Amino acid sequence: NGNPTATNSSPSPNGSLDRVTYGTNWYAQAEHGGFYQAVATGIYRDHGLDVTIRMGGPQVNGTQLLMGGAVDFFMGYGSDALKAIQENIPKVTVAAIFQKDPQVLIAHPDVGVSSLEDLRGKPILVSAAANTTYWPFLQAEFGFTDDQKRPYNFNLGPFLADKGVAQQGYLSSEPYKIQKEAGFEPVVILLADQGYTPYSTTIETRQEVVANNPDLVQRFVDASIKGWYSYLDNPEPGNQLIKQDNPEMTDDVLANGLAKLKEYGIVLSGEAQSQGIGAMTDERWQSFFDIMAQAGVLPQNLDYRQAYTLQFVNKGVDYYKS
Amino acid sequence: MSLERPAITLTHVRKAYANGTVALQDMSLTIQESQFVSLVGPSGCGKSTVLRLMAGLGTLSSGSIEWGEHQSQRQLAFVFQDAALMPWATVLDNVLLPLKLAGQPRSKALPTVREALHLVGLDRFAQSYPRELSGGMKMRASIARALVTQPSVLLMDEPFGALDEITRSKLNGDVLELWSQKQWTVVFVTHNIYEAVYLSNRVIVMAARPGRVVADIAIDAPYPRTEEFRTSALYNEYCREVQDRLSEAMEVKQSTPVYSQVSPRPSI
Amino acid sequence: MSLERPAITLTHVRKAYANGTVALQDMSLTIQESQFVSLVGPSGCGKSTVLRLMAGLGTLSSGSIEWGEHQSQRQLAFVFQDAALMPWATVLDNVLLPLKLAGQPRSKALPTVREALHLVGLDRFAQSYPRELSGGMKMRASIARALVTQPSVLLMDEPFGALDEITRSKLNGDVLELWSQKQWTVVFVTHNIYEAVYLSNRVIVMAARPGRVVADIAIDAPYPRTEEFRTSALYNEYCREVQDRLSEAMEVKQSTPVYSQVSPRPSI
Amino acid sequence: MDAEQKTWETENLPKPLGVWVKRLDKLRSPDVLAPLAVGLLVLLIWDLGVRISGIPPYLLPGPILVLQTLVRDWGTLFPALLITLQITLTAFIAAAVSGLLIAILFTQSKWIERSFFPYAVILQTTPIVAIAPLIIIWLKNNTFAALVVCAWIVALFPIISNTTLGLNSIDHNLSNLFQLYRASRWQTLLYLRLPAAMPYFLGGLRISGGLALIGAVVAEFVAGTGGARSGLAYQILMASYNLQIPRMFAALLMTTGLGVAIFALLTALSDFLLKNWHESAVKREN
Amino acid sequence: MDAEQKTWETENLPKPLGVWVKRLDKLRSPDVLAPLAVGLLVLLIWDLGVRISGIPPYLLPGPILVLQTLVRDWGTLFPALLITLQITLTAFIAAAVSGLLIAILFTQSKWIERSFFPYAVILQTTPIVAIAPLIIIWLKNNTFAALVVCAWIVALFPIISNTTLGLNSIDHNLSNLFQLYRASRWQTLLYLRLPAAMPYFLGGLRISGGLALIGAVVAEFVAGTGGARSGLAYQILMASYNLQIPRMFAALLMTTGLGVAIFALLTALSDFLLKNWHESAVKREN
Ligand SMILES: Nc1ncnc2c1ncn2[C@@H]1O[C@H](COP(=O)(O)OP(=O)(O)OP(=O)(O)O)[C@@H](O)[C@H]1O
Ligand SMILES: Nc1ncnc2c1ncn2[C@@H]1O[C@H](COP(=O)(O)OP(=O)(O)OP(=O)(O)O)[C@@H](O)[C@H]1O
Ligand SMILES: [Mg+2]
Ligand SMILES: [Mg+2]
Repeated sequence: NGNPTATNSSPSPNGSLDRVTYGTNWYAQAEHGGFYQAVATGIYRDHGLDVTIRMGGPQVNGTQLLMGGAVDFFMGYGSDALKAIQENIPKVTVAAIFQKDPQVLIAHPDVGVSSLEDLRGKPILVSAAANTTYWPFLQAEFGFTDDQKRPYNFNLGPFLADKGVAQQGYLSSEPYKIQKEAGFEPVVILLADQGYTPYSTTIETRQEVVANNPDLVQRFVDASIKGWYSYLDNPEPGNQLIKQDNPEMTDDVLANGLAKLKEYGIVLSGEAQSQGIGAMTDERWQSFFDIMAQAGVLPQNLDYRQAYTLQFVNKGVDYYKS
Repeated sequence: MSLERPAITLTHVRKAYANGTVALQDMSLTIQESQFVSLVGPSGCGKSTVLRLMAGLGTLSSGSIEWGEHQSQRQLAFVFQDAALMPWATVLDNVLLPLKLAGQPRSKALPTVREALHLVGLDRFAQSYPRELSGGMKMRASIARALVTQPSVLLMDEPFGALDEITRSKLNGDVLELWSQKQWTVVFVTHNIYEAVYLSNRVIVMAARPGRVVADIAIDAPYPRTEEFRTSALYNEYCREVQDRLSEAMEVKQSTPVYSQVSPRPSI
Repeated sequence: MSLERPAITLTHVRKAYANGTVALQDMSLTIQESQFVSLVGPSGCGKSTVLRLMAGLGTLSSGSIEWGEHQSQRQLAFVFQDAALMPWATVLDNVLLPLKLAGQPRSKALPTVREALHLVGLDRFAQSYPRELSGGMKMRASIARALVTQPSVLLMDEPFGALDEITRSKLNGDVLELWSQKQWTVVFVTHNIYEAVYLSNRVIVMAARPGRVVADIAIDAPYPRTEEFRTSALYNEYCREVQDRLSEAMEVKQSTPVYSQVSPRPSI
Repeated sequence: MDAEQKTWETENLPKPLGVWVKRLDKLRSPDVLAPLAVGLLVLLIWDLGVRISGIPPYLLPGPILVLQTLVRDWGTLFPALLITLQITLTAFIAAAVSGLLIAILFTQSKWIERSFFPYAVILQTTPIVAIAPLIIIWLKNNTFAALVVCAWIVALFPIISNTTLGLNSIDHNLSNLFQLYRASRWQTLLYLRLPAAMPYFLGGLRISGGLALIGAVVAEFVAGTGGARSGLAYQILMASYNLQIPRMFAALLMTTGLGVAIFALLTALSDFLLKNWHESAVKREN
Repeated sequence: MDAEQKTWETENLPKPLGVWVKRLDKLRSPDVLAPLAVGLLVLLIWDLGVRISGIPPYLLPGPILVLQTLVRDWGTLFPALLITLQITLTAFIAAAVSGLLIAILFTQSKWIERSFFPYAVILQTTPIVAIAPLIIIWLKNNTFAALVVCAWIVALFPIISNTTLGLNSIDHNLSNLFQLYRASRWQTLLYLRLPAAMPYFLGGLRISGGLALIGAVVAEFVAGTGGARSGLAYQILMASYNLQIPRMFAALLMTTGLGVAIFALLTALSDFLLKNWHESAVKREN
């Protein structure tokens, strides 16, 4: 059924579209805005693509879905991409929408916490996945220990119930909910500002797709990036679709999400400002790899370059705006 | 023998089961202390029902059952029509049960249990499970269980039906001896008319559907009953009378002809 | 009557249960076609075991059981010692079972079933469930179930033990009539010596533990057996002989004294 | 036909009418009233507990708040309930049928049972979350089917286990009887084993009813749905993430309410099927 | 003492020796060999399937790779197994005891059963994920206790349900017997209801054994923290996050192996306890 990897099709002259599925990492939200925008405004269609967005969820294993062919492109994460190389999984990152990882730690105000150092030795609610991402970094760089960890199930109750604990969060999500539901502004520490520098909300695909159908990849990447520019400009069409997929999403949360993305330069900072959204550099990949290798998460001799290709991005802002 | 103190009194007892079967209709009956009463009657006439009701199992539809002052349902033993042994317990533990329930320590109860097992000839099967017993052996275990308590009232529902004549005869003698020693009140269901006459003070003949008393025959013969009684004309007379009453009771209700060749000759 | 064609032949049959009980030891026996054979013996001597083995239920420890050419286990009917009714089925469906298993359509089978139910006097209880029956009624349902098939061999394990004398007598007559009509081979376990003698060509007396044949008494009296036979000296003679053999068999194994007052007088 | 009647000894009852009056009456019977009374009591204690301890609603909302939320959000919660119900029922029926068939297969020979029962256990003890991706990939993108398969896996084992036990617990005398009358395997199954196993099978169903439901919820967690065709799990998760705890409890209330309803139905079914003979359902009179 | 012996009619067997020989022999019996044979067959098919279809190991690793990984990572997986085992056993024993007690309570009166059974269902049908935060808060920082509570909730219901059914299925005649001898409630329970319910209870245990395990795994998913004292669930999750699919399968293999072992033990226990009387375990000779 239109598996794009099977045929080396380019934008078909007879106008038929390539069917492509993009798997996200969570229920639809502002952080996915550009992709929805590209669907909503017909950008994908203009690039000869018929894109279905398949939402993720708390326990959905996206890499397996990608490698099993249930999705063609997947919303990946920097450290994940490196681990795939270690495990000989032939997937490759072709674009990085978020220059900064929106991962934050959140603490109660007025308990004297203002930096990561202050959290040392304090109980922190972290999700299981953190053990393979930022937690080893925090251990290596800030002396956090395992017995600080408490389980986090994306429910704010335990945090609100105990002033003594901190918790992980997503920049655009938890802080706002705390503010809204509990009525106070928590202390928010963006890990990306503390030396934790993975790309995130990337576009991943199978290596074979890159090899056999680079044109399709290029079209998807281009269209997605254009979608993001469009979303940052006027999120309304994308938001409509988001709310359709995730009826529980509300306008204020979407607005807050977008505001935070802009405020912290999550999408548009660093190279993205000149090379365009989605930009990646070898240096950035290398420095992140070094951090993870230092933290002991990855072996020093890993050929991390296989994890990504710069082939489809860094075209410059004008390329996307034209 | 009997001091004419009522042990169990049934007054206008009626029992209808939920499916509509009227098992007993307007049954009145007084059983005196220390009497040995046999109940005979066609299959399905309500003998078991009466016994169960006497024992306090099940509810009356109307009427009442009263126990004499000196009697109580507490000192009751019951031999059910089917052996009703616990499949998970050995014969020994099955027979021990009433004593255990009465709070006797095992060590104290064991000799009594062994004696009862010996009485019914199951000494060697104390450690067997019910499924390893023959039909008659199960029934004997059940009888042993009834005898281990020191009942003042003993209700037995066809206890010897599954036993061979010789074992049956032996147990008849044993029960009779125990009865005269211990002054039990016995209500005994049997299909064997000769057994009924031989053992009892009184034979009650029931008719079926609805179950009711159609004859109440006093057996006026002294105990201990000897071989002489068994061959006496009186004995024959009683047997014939019970037989006739029974035939009458059945002919009234059942349209199928009853074989008339029933021999009047007694036997145990 | 009998054409002396063997129907069932037991040769040196031995049966030891897993718990070590030797139920049968070196039992040899040939039952002829159209014979009416009664098995008597003390409780627990292995009568049920023999019957089950004949029917192909269970394995022999040694020896063999063979069926005659004209006979087969296919045309077998069995009345178990306990009624063995399916609790989830009505009396009608229980009795219907063998026909259903033989593949007869229900409509064709129903008249046969009703006839059998009538024979045992359960017409009115066709739609009752086993739990709503008295002990004797259950047994009668079980008998009806055995009779609905057209068996050539009928094995009955104390079928009438739970029945009153009159019903029993009636069923005795019915079975005898059916037997002479249909030339059944019947093996009949009973505790009633008089019944055994009255009904059979041949009475086999067994002794207990290990179960074995101790006497094989041919009852040479013509059928149909009349009231005359029942009051004859010959009948009495046979009964006494069976009784004596039985007493002997029991005295050998059992140390408890057997009551000697057993009356020699016959009865059904 | 006379033989089928017991009229002359049956106490006359106007049958059809009586039955219906009884059925309606049942709603006012202790069977329904008792748990309701306890339910009210529990709600009261819950309410008082929340009030007195002053526990904030984002940890444990009071029952009144939950009910208000339930009423308010009925419009979104109820369609979600229907979807969960659909998954649950499909999975449950599949589990009942396949569990029964597998149990029957198991009892055809000790060998089959010994060889394959461990694999049923493997199915039971494999965390859904670990094999969900495989199921999704295998079923391509048929999410409904994937959800049903997950819930089915969760619900299957109790039925197999209980039914096998039941099929192996047939009365020895009856099995002899069937052997005697040369019943075929199929006949023995149909007329002996299945009826005898019925109480166990129904017991298995009562356990699996709840498991199918919880399986449907868990499946939605691991297979990821959302949007218009999402079930209660999505509502629970979103409410939890959004810290709308009263709403989460309202959704939980619906889940458990559905669970209780399924259980009550299965219990009624069980009582109906066994009322004529099995000790657990028969009303004994002595 | 003579009466307890049946020596003269018992075929002589050197008892103590014979028993031990038999026990050892059991390992070579079909009970063990049959599932092993099937297991090997399944592994073979799995291996061939993976080879022929060319499915990559990060989707479905072949059995040899999984076993290699299991051996290689034994040092980290085995301690994790022990911790999961610890949680499972604690939760299982707690569930067995409390389930039995609750079932006993239920059968003390129809009223209690009617009133509270629905609440047992509620416990069964509440997704652990949703109430895990409450449990964690409630148990403060005792993670082990929180995990045990979660696993206990998952394992509880089948025991309650099956045992209640068993306690209600006692033979009518025996219950009459006990009534007659004026057995106290307690005696009836001890000597009649409990033994009679044993097959059902054991059936419940067999279902709950696996559920306690899966409950322990799920509990760790939602309430576990990882680190030194983490169990198999953590290993599964991490392997999955780290995309080490063969390792994930090795951990899954351990889980299911543990499940099968628990099941086999419970089956053996059941056979041992019922061998003397219940049709499901007795070896009938005719
Ligand atoms: N639980 C029950 N439900 C409905 N009817 C019943 C029940 N128990 C017995 N009956 C009916 O009540 C009548 C009397 O039964 P009962 O068992 O008292 O007879 P019985 O005299 O003991 O017969 P038997 O000599 O055959 O044992 C029978 O017609 C029987 O069908
Ligand atoms: N399943 C079994 N396991 C062990 N022993 C058994 C089993 N069945 C019967 N026995 C034993 O075998 C012997 C013969 O039993 P059987 O049932 O054949 O006796 P029976 O002659 O029919 O007695 P009854 O007249 O009491 O029915 C008895 O001692 C009994 O204990
Ligand atoms: Mg009776
Ligand atoms: Mg017998």
